[in-house]
Formats: sequence, C-alpha cells, structure tokens
Amino acid sequence: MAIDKATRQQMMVKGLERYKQEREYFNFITNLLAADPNEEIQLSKEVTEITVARYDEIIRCAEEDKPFIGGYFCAAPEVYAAMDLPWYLIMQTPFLAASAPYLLEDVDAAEAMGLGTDWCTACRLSLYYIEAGLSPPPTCMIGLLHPCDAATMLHQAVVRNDKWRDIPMFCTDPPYLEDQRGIDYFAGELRRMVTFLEEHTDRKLDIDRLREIIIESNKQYELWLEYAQLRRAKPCPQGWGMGGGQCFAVSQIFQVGQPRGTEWFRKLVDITERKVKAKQGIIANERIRYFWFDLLPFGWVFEFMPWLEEEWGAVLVMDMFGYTPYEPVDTRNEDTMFKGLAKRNLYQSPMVRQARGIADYFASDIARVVKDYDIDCVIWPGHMGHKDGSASVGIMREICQQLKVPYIHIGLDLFDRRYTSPEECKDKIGKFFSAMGLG
Amino acid sequence: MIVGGCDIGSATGKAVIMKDGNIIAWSVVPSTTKPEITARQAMDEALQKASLTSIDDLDYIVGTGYGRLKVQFAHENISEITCHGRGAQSLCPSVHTVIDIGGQDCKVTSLTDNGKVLEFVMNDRCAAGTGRFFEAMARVLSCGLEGLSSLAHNSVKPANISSQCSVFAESEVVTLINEGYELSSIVAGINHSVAARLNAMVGRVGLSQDVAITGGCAKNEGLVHALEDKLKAKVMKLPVDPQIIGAVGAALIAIEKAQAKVEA
Amino acid sequence: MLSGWFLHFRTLLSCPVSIFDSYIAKITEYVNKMKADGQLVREYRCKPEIRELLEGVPVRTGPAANQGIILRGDTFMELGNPEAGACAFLVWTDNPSLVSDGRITLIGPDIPESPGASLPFGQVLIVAGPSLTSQDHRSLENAQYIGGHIEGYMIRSVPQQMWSRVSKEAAAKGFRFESLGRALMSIYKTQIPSVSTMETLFITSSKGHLEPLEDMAIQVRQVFMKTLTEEWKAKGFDVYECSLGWDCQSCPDQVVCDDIKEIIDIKKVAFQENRDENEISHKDS
Amino acid sequence: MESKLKSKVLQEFQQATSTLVNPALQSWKDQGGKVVGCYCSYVPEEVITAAGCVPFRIRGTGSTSTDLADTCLSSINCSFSRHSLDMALRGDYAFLDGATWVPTCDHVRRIYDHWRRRVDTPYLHLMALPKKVTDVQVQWYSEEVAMLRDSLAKHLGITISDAQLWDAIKLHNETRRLQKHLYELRKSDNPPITGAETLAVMVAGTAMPRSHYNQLLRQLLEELGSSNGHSDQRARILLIGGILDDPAYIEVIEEQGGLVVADSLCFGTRTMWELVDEQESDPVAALGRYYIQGRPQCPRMFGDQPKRSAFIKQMVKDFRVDGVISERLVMCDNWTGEQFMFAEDLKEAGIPYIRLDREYIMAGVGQLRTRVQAFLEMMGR
Repeated sequence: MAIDKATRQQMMVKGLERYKQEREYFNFITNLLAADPNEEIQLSKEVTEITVARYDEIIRCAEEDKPFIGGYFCAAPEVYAAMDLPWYLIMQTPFLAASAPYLLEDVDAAEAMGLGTDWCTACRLSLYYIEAGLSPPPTCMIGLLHPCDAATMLHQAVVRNDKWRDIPMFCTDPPYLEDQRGIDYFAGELRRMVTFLEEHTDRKLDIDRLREIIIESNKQYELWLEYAQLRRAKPCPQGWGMGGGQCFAVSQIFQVGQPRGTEWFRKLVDITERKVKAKQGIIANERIRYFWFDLLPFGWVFEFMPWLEEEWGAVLVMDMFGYTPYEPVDTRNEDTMFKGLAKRNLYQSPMVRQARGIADYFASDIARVVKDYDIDCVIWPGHMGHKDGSASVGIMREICQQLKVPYIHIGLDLFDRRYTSPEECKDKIGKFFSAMGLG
Repeated sequence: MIVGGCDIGSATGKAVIMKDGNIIAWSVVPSTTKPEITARQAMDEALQKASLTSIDDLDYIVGTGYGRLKVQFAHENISEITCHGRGAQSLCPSVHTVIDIGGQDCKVTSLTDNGKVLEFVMNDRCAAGTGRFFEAMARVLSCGLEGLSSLAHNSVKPANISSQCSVFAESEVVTLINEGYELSSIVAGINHSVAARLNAMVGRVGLSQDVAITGGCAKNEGLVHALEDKLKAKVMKLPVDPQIIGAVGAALIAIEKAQAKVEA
Repeated sequence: MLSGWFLHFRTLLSCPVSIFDSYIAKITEYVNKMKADGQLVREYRCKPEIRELLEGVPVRTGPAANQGIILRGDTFMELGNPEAGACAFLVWTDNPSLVSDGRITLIGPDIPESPGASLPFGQVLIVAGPSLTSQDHRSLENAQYIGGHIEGYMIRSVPQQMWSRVSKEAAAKGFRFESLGRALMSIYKTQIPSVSTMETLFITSSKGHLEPLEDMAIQVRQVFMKTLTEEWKAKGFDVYECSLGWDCQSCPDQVVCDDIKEIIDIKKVAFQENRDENEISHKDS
Repeated sequence: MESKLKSKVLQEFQQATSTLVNPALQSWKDQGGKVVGCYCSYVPEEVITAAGCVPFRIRGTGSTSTDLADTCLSSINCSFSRHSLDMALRGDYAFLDGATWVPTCDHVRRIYDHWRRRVDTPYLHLMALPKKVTDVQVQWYSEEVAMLRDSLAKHLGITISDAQLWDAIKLHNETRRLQKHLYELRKSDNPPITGAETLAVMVAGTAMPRSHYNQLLRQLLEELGSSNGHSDQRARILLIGGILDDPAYIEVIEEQGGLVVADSLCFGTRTMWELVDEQESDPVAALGRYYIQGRPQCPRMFGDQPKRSAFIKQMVKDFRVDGVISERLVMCDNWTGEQFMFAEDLKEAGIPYIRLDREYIMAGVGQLRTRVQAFLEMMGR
C-alpha cells in the first residue's frame, strides 16, 4: 500500500525544495531581527528561530527517512509532542510565510490549476502545494474538519491526490455544540487519533510523558492568559506586531509543552509587565483601541497594520488569536487528560472556537472583549474564506450596536492583497474613523 | 460550394463567405440593439463584397456568437467556443490553445489535433480580461481603444496594477495618473494585469503547443506581448483579421454540414 | 437596496416574570443546608441606599475607579482559578419581597484571612425590582463582569469563568467580601435603575460546595438563552448598516450613529480626566 | 426538448415545485395538520412524519430579492442561503410549525443563528451532523435522531413510539422505491420523462403530505408506462451538484439537446437511491446508519469521496451517460472541492465533464446555453 521507495524519494526531493526555500526565508528574517536590540524584536526573533529549528528537524527526518507527520494545531499537538513525532503543517506557507515573495505567484498557479477563486486562499494554496508536489510527503497525516468547509474539502482532496493517496490520514471529527457530550466524543476522536498514529509510526504514546507535556503546556497557557490581561492596560503595551499570533505559534505549533516555549512566554510576560508598570504604550499617543476580530492580513500585513498606528493612533488591543480562554488540563489520569485536551482543542482554541459552532460563542466573546479591553471599535476584516463569519455580520453588528461601540466590516483576502487592495482598506477605515469621530 | 459564417457578438457582428474553402469576402459591423438586424447588416455587406446578390446564393450558413440564436437566415447555430477553435486551427494548424477575448467575456479553449474542443473555460462574471475592461480603461485614460493599443511599448516598465476588478482597477489607474505616471507605463500595467488573468485561465485548460488570440482585443499588440511574456509561449500571428475567426470557424463548419447534407 | 435602511418590527412581549422565583427558594435552601452542615456562614446586613452601601468600602468604586490591571506581583489573593473552581450566576425577580435587600452572605474564608491563597469562588447575585422584565436580563447578566469599576479588584477576561484578583493595596486598605458585596450592589443599583433590591452570596469554602450551584447555573443559563431568543424575535430588525460610505451628511439614519458617537465623546472625556488625575497623583507622590 | 407529457399529476408536481405552499399542503394545514421545515436533506424526515407532521424541505423558491437577508449575511454567502433566509424574514415561512437544521455548511448553519433571532417559528431544533462516516458517527447521529424524537415529542406533547417510527420509515421508503422506479424508466433509449420534469417530481416530494404524494406518484408511473419517450436528444447527461430545485435550469440544458437522464443531487438520487434498512431491530439505529452510511453522501462528509466517485461512475454506466455536468452555487466551498476532485476522477475515467457556476435564482441563461452547447459540441454531439 505504501508508495515505492524511489517515487517517495523523488517526491521528497521536490517537496523539500520550497520547504528549504522557506527555511532560508526565516533565517533571513532572523538575521534581520538580530540586528535590533529591542527586547520585543528579540522575542520575535526567537519565534523565527524556533520556526527554523522545526524546518531543520523535518528536513533531517525527510532526508534520513525517519517518521514525521503532517499535523495540525487544534488537534491536540500535545499528543505528537508526547510521542516525539516531528510534525509540520500543510497550511504552513499561508500561515507562517505569507509574506514570502512567491506567494502571489502561487495564488495564480493555484487558480490555473482549477481551484475556484472563491475558495479560502489558505486552503487553495495548501492544496496547490500538494498537487504541485511542493510539500514533503509525511509518514502519515492528521487533518482537520473544522472550522470551515474548505478545510474539510482540502483534506478530502489531499487524500484523493494521486501521489498522496497512499499516505494514511486521520481527521478528528468536531462536534457542533459546546457540551459535555461533545467533549466526551472529541476525547474519543483524540484517542482514535493516538491509535492511528501508533499504527502508522513506530511510536507509542506514554501516558506519563503526555502528562509531562501537558503540565508544561498548562504553564504556557497560564502565562499566555497573564499576558492577555496585560493588554488591557491603557495605553496598550503592544500592538499588532506581538501577541496572539506568536503565542499561538509557540504554544500550539513549535514549542508544544516544551520548557523553551514556557521560557519564551515568561519573558513575554516580564517585558510586558514592565511596560505596563511604566505606562508605556506601543505608540506615543494611543487614540483608538480596536478589536481586530480575525487573523492578521498575513500576506500584506506590513502594508496595512503600521498605517493604522501611524496615521490614526489606532492600536490593535485584541484579535481573534489573542482571546483564548485556555484552561489548564486536569492531569490526574488518562481520562481527565483526554477530556481536557478535547475541551482545549475544541472550545478554547482560536478560530476553531469562534468559527466552529453556533454564533452565541463569539457573540459573548465580543461583548466581553469590548468591555474588558475598553475597545473603541470592532473591525471585522471579513476574510473571503471566512464564510461563517461573514454569514454572521448581522449578529456582530447588533452586538456592537447594543454595546454602543462602532463596528465595521471590510471584506478582504488575508493573503492576497489584490482582492481588496490595502489602499481600498485604508480608504474604508479612514472614512469610518472620521465619520464616527474616532481618532 | 459557397457557404457563410455569421458571428454576432456583443460589440460587433462579423460575416465570412467562403467559396470552395477560401474566404472570398468578410465584414465587421458594429452591433445594433437587435442582433437579427446586426446579422443582416454584416451578411449583406459580405455578400456585396463577394458580388453576390442574394443570401440564397449560399448553400449553408452557420450562426455563432452571443447572438447566434437570432441569426434568422442561418441553417444552424454552433457555439462560438467550437467556432473559434476551428477557425484558428484551420488558419494556423500548430495552434492548440485559443484565447478568445470578446466584448463581454473571454474564453480559453484547448484543441485536439483535428480542431475539436478538448476543454474550455469561460469568464463571463467579471470584466477582467474582456473588451469592456479595456473600454473602461481607455475611458479613464481618455485615449480610445486604438490609443490603448498604440501606447504600449515593450520597452516601458509597466506600472503596478494589482486589482483585476475593473471597478478597483479604475481607481488604481486614476491614482497612477495623479501620481504622474507615464501613460504608456500605465497602459503596459493594464496589459500585464489582464495577461495575468488570462494566464490563470490558460492554466486551467493546460497550455499545449502554440497559442492564438482571437477577437478584437487580439489587435492590441501590447497585450499580445504581455501575454507571451506570462505564458512563456509564442502567440501565433493569424493571417486574417483576428476579429473574424469565429465567423471563419462557422463557415468551415458550414462546409462540413453542407457536404453531409449533400451526401445524405 | 434601501440605503442605510432601518426597520422596527416590534411586537409586544409577554413573558412570565416569576421565572426565577423557584431558584431563589433553592438558593435559600442551599444556604440553610450549609448552615445545618456546620459550615462557617457569615451574614452582613447593609443599609440598602446607594450612598449608604458605599459606607465603609475602603476602595473607590465607579466607572473610573480602576483603570489599571492587577499584576501578578501586586496580587494579594485570587478567586475562581479553574483548578480551584468557580461558579457565578444571577437571578432576578419583579417581586422585591423575595429578596433581603442589602444582605451579603459569605460561606468560607474571607479575603483578609487568605493572603496568597487561590480560593474557589462562587458568586450568586439576586436582584429584584418591580419593573424588571426579561428584557433587562442581558444587561443584568453583562453587569456581573464589572470591568474596572472597583479599585484593587480585577475580574480576569476569560469567557464563562468568574476568575478574579484582589490587589495587595486593596487588601491592606481592608477590602473584603462585605466590601465586594456592597460595591456590587451599588454598581447594579447605579447602572440599572430598575434594580431596587439586591442581595449577594459568596462561597469560598470548597470546590465541592459549588457543585449544587453549578447545576442551578446551567439551568439559569438555559432560561436566559430562551428569554434572549424571545427578545431577539420581539426586536425584529433594527440592525443598521452604513451603505453610504460613512457620508453622514446625506444619511437619513444619522441618529443611530449619533447615539454611538455620543458614547465615544463621553469615553474620551473620561479618559482625559483620568489621565489628568493620574498625572496629578503622580505629582503628589 | 419539448415536454411530451400532458399529465395532470405532473402539473400538480410542477406547481408544488414552483411555489412554497401547494394546495395539498394547504389543505393539510386547513385540517389542522402541522408542517416542520428541514433546512437540509440530512434531517431525518421520518421522525417528523412519525410525529404526525409533514416534513417540508426549505427552499428559496419565488424569492425576488435578498434585501432583508443582506443585513444578516454578506456578499460572500451563497445565494441559496440569502434567498431562503430573505423569505423567512419576509414571513413567507410563517406556515411552518417548526424548523430543523443540521450544520450542513458554513452558510446554512448560520441561517439557524439568524432564524432563531429573527423568525417566529414555534419550534426550532439543530442536530449536530458529524463530518465523518464511520461506525462511531453512526452511533453519534443515532443519538441525535433520538434527541430530535424526544424534543419534537416533548414540544408537541406526544410520544413517538417505535411502531410509529417504523411506519414512517416504511412510508418514506415507499416514496424512495417509487422515485427509483421513475429513474429506472429513464435508463431506456427513449426516456418517457425529461430531467426537468423529474426534478419537479422530486422537489414536490419534499413539500407534500407523503401518502398523498406516493399516491400521485403511483398514478404518474402508470401514465408513463403508456407514453412515448424522448428520442431526439443529442446526448444523455448526468447532472450532479448541490441544492438545485429549479427545473428551469435543467430545461436550458435540455433545450440544447442534452437530455438529463440521471443525477446526483440532494433533490435527486442522493435522498432516495438507497433505502432505510427495515430489518434493523431499532428504528433510530436504522435511521442513524442510513443517513451516515446508507446512502450517497454530500461532499461535506470526509472519508466518503471514493464512494461518491464510484457512485457517479456507476450511474454513468447504468444510464449510458455521454457526459457529466456539475453545477455549483457560487461561493459554495463544499462543491468547489468536490468539482475539483471529480474533474480529476472523471478525467482518469475518460468521461466528458464540465463544471458550471450558478446563482440560486436563475440568471445568465445565455451563458449557460453557450457552455452547454459547447460541451455537447465538444463531445461531438
């Protein structure tokens, strides 16, 4: 059933080309950041360093024919860490390297392949990389069937791909509602995921090792929560450049349950605490505190986010990735651990929390964030792939109206600046700020 | 045997008359509000040029194009996708990919060795890559369609126009004008952006061997160069006006049909 | 498309107002059982006027009372850490006679007794007012998360969890559950004028003692969701969308945005005042 | 392709398809009967029938605008979700005594959120449909079926016995058998009924009291036995896609000479090709298995794609299909992925295939015509 060795090797060589290119890209960024002594820049540099380390690890496994998996956040990466299984994300490029110079060419190439343009660009790109042979074929794969339709279809298409159809894949099935029955069910899915991984790799899950990992990741989440509180300070100590995205990358992707990750969080909290005590904001004159209710526009972040700060004194106080109610997982026994992981990865992980189930979950979150973070306006960027979110604009507007906080829906593609150009976005936001008397 | 092909598009009507497989006359007339009248006008002009007195002199007529159902004198109608493919390959046998840029839509067709359609894609949702996109741009630049064609030189560095939506592209172009960009550079930018769009469509059917561009926009040399650049393939020069390829294809099919009728 | 359209389909709402009365009885039963079990139950009876409620509260309360956040190092003790356990809910009635106005009940240790501790936290608010209806439920519910309204007391921003910190400074000034109860009652009575009567219950004794309350909390939440649904339906459409590119001069629905703009102005003034105040206090020290 | 049928029964079906409340449903309502809406074909209609209500598949038929829905949804949401919600907001669904959902897709699942906030329907229920098709999900969905049964019974103040559930299953299976019989007739060289007419028959089946519908359908089958078939088609077409309920769309295809002889649609074979197993001991388990494993699945179900692809290829063979047309509503992510995968599968199998984009309320007939015509010409037809 497996692919023959020669073919696999060929696929691996090609699959590593882009992968290595990306590693060099992160090395380049690391070097850039290294030149700036600023503490926060150094924190960012650490994130790019651990990113490079992961690329190195996967390349080593691929070249030495050792097992590595295609994995996912929000599917209990604690398990892969405990099983000592190196993993990479097939959605890697759009999520991590969306500012890479080849991204737009790849978007066009994906379209040329026949992937519909109204499909989420991140999913489209991920499928393109596999169809075009630009992803290293893993030993086996864990996929995700939430939060959106495109994710489900992406994984089906990966299973179907001629070259990848022999790579075993397991997807965890998400329950829709937030209740104990759903948690129990998802815990069962995670156990089946473990069985799958044990079957297709030479690794076994050791429960004590899992406990160690979870105890460490509990510490990471506790620190993250501490950090999230610090962003309530006025002025806000950090803006769009540091926050939820990095915390997520460290705790859910690169340093899951690893002391180095915990140390990173500790530094983050220490630095930020100092700034809060000194009443030091990310910009000198904070005039607008906004809640960015989505991911950052990864593909063109530098063309837009700094403008908000410079032109309007507008600070991103909270975003979708930053507002996560991670709870510690109860490590008493196997059962409590799996249920805790189920809850964490289903109801507490960003995006999956907001986009998976019914609208009430994000509705109550918006209300809390606006109040606790003293938000002046809510921005729903409306990424073209987030169909459920854009199907919720009426509800978001209503909540904001009740809270008497201005709300705006932009409508953009987080990865492709050509969908709505940064200039269009600026124009729309500018008019909105002026009309509402903000700034 | 004398046959006719009549291609009624949204902007122009075209007619071709063939005798024993050779084009003896053709015409291009602007579209009226009624496709049946456009068809009549185009055919009458072609008949006159062919020194024929009546439409009854034609053994068989095939109608095609957006208004094909309204070509009342046609014996049959065939979609423009098939006709453009047939026309382009018969005039230039190495062509296996045809890009038809019409007024309202654009189509990319891949062909078999004997001129049959293998696969096609069609864009009719947005103006990107269509005649009306160029019209909108020509209006903003107040240079007319001919001006648009003559303004682009290969040597000019194209201005960056990222949006492929005509509405947004229009505002980008206005910005570029205000920023003092050279007109030729803006025009080159427009051509590049359309070429990128068409390139994606070509990708969907797969590029095979040589490419031909049909339809009025094929006369825009700047676009042709930009497209060659993107496709990394040679765009073949067609021996007749690219605007009449659909009508040529229709006439060629008319020959087949007429023969089949005779045999039957 | 109607430009910036704005519609009201308001229908009359008839909702039974005694929906939570049985829960109020259950809460009383719960407290009585705790007493009978020999738990330490302390009761404080405060004079219920807003002014009187704040008597003896050693910290500032009100919208601008606590602009800062309580850092780890400044924390005296914490309440409701998920590991320790937490449960918070609110019930209301239009029958004030069911509520003992101004009563604060504490089951378990008080703040001054627990330096450095991480205690379980149960908080039950019982509010009444003759004119309260289910339409007030949402604002009653939201008011539990008091934001920065009590100096030295911070509810952490975590959805569905009542998890808070008391600062060392507040503890040193004598902040305890009686103060918290008084502050909460004054905040409710100030912010929501239709609240005439209110009492509070706090539990810090053990995680196990929160279990019966959790059952009640789940049921109350379900009832709340149901009334919320009724409210949504009764409201019909009044979602405003600006389709004029924020060109207010030509907008027929300016009133909607004006409402929001007014709040923005108030916030700006408050922020400026607070900043000035901070600067003054900075100079003082 | 001209309709050859001058059947009164067919006209009744066609009428039911072109409106929401058909006369049969109206008279059911007039007699005090209850009607419960289903937003997707994954709602186990048998439970609703067992509760003594008529299950009604929610559509956007007759909608002319999306003004009201556009305040809830956005332009990247599909036109089915916008039109159907718009109708609900306008009160066109006031005749429903209840409405049921599954979180089918990102668009439809949010309609539930808006509906409960804005539309006054006495009973609403959302079932958590899983996204996989293994035994574990059969178990999960069986529980969901049981929960629907309990919740609906409680709402109506009745009990729904196993026997009632079995009766409903048998009644719905009977519908499926009759519908399948209709499809079998289309395997012939000269199918007696067009694809457009068949779609009307199928849509009507989701909008009428079931026994009445079965009776009419039996009558139609009798009439068809003696009618002349269609023989002037240029090609035999298999039509696949998502929520297509408008026969006019198929009419355009058939006017070009492409006779639609079979389909994989959720107003088509997917809901009736297989039967609920009447031999199971527990009716709830039988339904759970049927909806998750027993029938051709929607693209949203992971792990089922090879089966779906095999189903299509089998249909191509059984119905001697010349080409496959796949339609998709613009913005539908599920069908974007499915169309992509089918393109590869059918290419491998050497079956002519074309993908079309569509709006829920038909627009752009000219372009559809051109595409279909070119497709037929491409096949050499």
